[in-house]
Amino acid sequence: MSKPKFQKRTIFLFAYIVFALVPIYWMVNMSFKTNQEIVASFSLFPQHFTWDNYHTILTDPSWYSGYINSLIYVSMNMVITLTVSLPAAYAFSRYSFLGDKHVFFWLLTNRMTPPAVFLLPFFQLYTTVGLMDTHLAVALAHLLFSVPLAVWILEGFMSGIPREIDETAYIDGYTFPRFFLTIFLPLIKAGVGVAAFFCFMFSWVELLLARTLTSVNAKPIVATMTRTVSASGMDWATLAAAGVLTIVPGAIVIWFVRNYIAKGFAMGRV
Amino acid sequence: MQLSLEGISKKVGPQAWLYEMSLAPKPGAVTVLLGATQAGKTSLMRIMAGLDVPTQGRVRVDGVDVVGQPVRERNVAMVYQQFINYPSLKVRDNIASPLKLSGEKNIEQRVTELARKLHIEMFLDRYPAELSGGQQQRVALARALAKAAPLMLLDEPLVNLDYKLREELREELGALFAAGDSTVIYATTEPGEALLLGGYTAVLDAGELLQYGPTAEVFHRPQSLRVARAFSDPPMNLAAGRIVPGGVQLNAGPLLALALPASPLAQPEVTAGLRASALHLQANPGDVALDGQVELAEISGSDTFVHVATAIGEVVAQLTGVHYFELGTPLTLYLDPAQVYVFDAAGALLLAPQYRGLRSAGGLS
Amino acid sequence: MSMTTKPVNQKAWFLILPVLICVAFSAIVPLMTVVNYSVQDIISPERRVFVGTEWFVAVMRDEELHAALLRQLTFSLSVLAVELPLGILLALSMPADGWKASVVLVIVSLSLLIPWNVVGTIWQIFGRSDIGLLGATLQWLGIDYSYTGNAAHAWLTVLVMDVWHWTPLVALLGYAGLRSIPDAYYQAARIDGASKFAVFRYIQLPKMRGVLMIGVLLRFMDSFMIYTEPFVLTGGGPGNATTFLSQFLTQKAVGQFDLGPAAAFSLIYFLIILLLCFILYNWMQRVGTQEKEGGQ
Amino acid sequence: MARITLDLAHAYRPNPQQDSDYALLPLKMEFADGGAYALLGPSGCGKTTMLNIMSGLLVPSTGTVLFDGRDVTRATPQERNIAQVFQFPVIYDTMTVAENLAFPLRNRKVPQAQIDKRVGEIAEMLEMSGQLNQRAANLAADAKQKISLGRGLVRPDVSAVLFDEPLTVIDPHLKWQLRRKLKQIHRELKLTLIYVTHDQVEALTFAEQVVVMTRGRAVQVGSADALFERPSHTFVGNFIGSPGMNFLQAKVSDGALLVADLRLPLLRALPDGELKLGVRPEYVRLAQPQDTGALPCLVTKLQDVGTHVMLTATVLGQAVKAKLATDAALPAIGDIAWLQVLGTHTCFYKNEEIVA
Repeated sequence: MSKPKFQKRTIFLFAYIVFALVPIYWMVNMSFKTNQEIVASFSLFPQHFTWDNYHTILTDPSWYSGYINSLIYVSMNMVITLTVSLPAAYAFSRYSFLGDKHVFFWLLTNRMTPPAVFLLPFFQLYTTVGLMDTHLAVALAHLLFSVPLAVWILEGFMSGIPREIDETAYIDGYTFPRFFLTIFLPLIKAGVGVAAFFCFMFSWVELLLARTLTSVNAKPIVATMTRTVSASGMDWATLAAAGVLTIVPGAIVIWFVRNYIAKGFAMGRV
Repeated sequence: MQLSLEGISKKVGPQAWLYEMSLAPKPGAVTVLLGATQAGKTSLMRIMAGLDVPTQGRVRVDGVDVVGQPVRERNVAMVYQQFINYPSLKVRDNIASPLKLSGEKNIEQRVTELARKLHIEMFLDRYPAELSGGQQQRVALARALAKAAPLMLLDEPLVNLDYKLREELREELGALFAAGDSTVIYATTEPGEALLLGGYTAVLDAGELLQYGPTAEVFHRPQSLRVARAFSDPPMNLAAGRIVPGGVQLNAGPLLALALPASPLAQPEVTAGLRASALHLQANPGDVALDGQVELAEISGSDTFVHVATAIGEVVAQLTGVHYFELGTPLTLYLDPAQVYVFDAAGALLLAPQYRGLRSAGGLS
Repeated sequence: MSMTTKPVNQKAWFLILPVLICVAFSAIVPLMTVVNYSVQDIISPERRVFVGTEWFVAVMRDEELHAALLRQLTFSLSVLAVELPLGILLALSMPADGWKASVVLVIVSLSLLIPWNVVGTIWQIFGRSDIGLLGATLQWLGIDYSYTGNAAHAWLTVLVMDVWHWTPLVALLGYAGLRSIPDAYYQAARIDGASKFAVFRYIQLPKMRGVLMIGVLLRFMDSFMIYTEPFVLTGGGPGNATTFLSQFLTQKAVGQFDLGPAAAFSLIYFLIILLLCFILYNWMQRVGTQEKEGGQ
Repeated sequence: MARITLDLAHAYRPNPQQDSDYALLPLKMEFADGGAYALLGPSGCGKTTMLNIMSGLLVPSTGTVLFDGRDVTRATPQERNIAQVFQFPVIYDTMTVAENLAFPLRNRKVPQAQIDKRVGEIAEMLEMSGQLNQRAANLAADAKQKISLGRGLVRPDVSAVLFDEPLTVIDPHLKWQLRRKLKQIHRELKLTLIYVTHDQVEALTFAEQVVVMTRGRAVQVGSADALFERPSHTFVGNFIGSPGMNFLQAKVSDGALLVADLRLPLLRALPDGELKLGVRPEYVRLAQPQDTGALPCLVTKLQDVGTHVMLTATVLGQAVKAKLATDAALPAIGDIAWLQVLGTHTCFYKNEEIVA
């Protein structure tokens, strides 16, 4: 719609994309270098291209277990979140009931709570119930952020579906579960996708809780990395490679929800 | 199946959507709920369907109180004004869904048969979203008919369609209703539609049930001014007047020679009502003349509706065929006093043009 | 259109029960513990003394906290000042549809999907003057740049990092807002002979207002809780230059392990956020209804 | 103001093959300066496409658009100096009513004094003078649409004002007043007005000339009575009037007209071969048995439509509808009624086009 300004805008866009990608590129670039090269010479492209760093990560259990752990608790979190959020979202979008507004608001507040606040209590709580250093612990802790978000996004999508469809179904004789699974769910596929995406996003990127609630068995990759950092003798190359590998899943997920992501952001208001 | 609403009313929060009313639609016939938007048609229909519960009163089906009974246990079918189908199901499965749920056999055949009836057999394997509005509504109708429910509710099913499609579909619906034996409730805002569907009509206005009876009768003998106003398109022309010996004297207007019931009224103030179709351009003997200025001539093709500013206020005349009028030109309309309705100060009908029903002169062959 | 408001149905509670249980487990119980701690002095797991509001008073008086709070506010406001206009500009320049749109969308959202500590790591590497492109370039330009040594540099780097990390959020919100504007508006504007700026000023900005406001509040709050990125990048230093509330808190809680004050502080912190959240929520209710009224 | 000449075709897909690929089949058309026109047709008939081509929002895939003989095929709406009112009210939420109305003039750097004057006039005309300083966002739908109308009309020098189903969002009982406004405005401002709608009442009421369209074709251009009395295409016959025209299969051979196995006299010269006889329900009359031009029809339905009676009958499987006066002596359902279908109002069609 905007022919003349088009030029200026593309230039800006291009500039931003550069700004967005260069730091990432730099890490990628580094991940293909050897530590010696990193420290010794300064170059825009790896001089002695090497896969070693990735090789170390994918072979050394202390590294790759981190990924597996992360993926496990992230998926757990996603599954739990969706299963509990779908009915709730439906309730919020379709009925009004005692204190609905307040509950919704209260859910919201959790999304806004600084993880730091819950650090200690979580530590205590999970130690007492013996969930410490399990995937479940992290998954549950992350519910705190993913559930309100999911409910919110799903509610937005569901409200876009005319209530008459539900009524028609009941008139036709559908039971609620059957209607929900066979008719309703297919209509909000997009919403579910977006919600899942945001669960992934928040659970995958979160460090503070994940690190505090785990020590060995469920240690997430993000934690592994920070600890490598704090351990002196900076292993830049491996660190970079590890970083690159953490970006990959995210990039893949985005690609799948790309068409809904903007809509999702607006609806869920993140 | 005999549906009967007994003293039901619906309140939402403080404001009342339906005032206490009782209604027993004629079984196996079409009952039109006629009323402007917000008149309470939808609320009433949702109570009949069991989607809402009345604040007070009973809903009986064949004598059994069904208030509070879940919808899926009621045997009703409903069609909305929005084209409601299951977007994720093919047309075929949309129509089949109620049959599947009630465990019918030879579903395939029933579906195709219905599809043929509604002329959508060629779309059976498409998704609703790929169809035009008219076709989508046909699918919805087919699904509703598939249930063969004894009670069928249609909430302004044609309102969102182009008028030609509306004509077509209305025609077909009429035939389908006549063919089936279920009780049909059909909500509409258009008096014309009510008349074309025939059957019975219940006139609703501002949450009140004003009159129920055979459609033509309600049209020709509206019990009150409100009914007359609601059941007239274009709106009935109204003029204030007084009862005088020999008829009704319109304020600032002519005297209408009318034979009114002898009983003297408390207040002589009355309202005279005249349908647009009772005004014409040529004078017949005994006609009263109305001089005025043309405000606008609305042409529908078959008819022309002239809005004329006269001494008794703005009146609309319905003339057959196409007529042109320049805005602002003077125009004289003629009316036959025998066509006038008279309502007393309270709005109750005093006098209506005589109505014999259709005069059948027997076969001319 | 349908004049039927949401039907009242208390059974709906059963549908939200699962959520309540989950969140209760991971929210209410911990919160109780915090409250519990905040009013006791825990000398050892066995010996605890009720101290009432003592800790709260103490925390309120804590100079360090005031400093941290001030730093936090300055930071959050600067974040907004940069990310909002940048985000809008970005939203406006993103292609409306086609494969280009998809690609741009993915690239832009990428930074949101990077683990927060990795964000830190990226910039840690990127900024180092010996091995990082940014650092090296700045050095080469003759600026003695060091985010570990120089407080100002550290603070700026954290800011730039946050901009890099979160501007896409604002952009995507704005983008969504833009997409929701019906074409008729643009056509009408063309026919009315409106300039590009007029279109922005009178159509796009008003229509984006809702989502952008949300973006503002989200960014403000999230930046208010920022922890991981600076922790990895600067560890809060040099000195306290980049020690924001969350980190300050964790230092207290985990670092010095004096639970009472930490808990008390947590609650205060929580209440601040709660207040912001309240504003946000009402805002969205308002915007929501407005959108419905102004709906086409 | 301008005379608009179209000689074009449009297809949304490249290199269209058969007719169905076209949104607009090749057509030539002229809209006189200062005339009031309507494009009438069912949804998807191409009327909006034609409108957008005239306004310059769309460039036809072939052919030209001329304003007063000047080729503007590729000119933008601004260059054509056109105004358009859309189906849904488009208003600038942040502005007051007055600012909304002034917007098109402001953008064209019209001196303030002139703007105020013009806005005043238009507001007067639309009866909105009272609301000039209200915020447009808080108004009702019809008020908003009035503003859109106003913005379309505010420029005195527009070459044409195009309306795209502008009354869709207006309450039925408010519609006729806006129709009246439009007619007055047309009379007072003498602008070229082109009005797209699927509602026959709107089209016939508003326009001096109505263009009836279907499937990308303009099948007839004419005045209301022409469309009613002499529809030049069966589509028009059916589309205009409710119910539409009755059509009966007919055949002309050796100087006689064969309808439903009856030999009727030829009123007018007709080409030999298969024909369709078209007669409007308004002109079908009850006749005596054996009257010339009358057909024996089986009465299947009698509807009291209040103002008249609708009689539906069939003759050899073809339906005939007749609008009869309520006080007429009516046959009963199941009777054979003789219906007069031949008369001065009867039209004849050969493959859908009128021949006499």
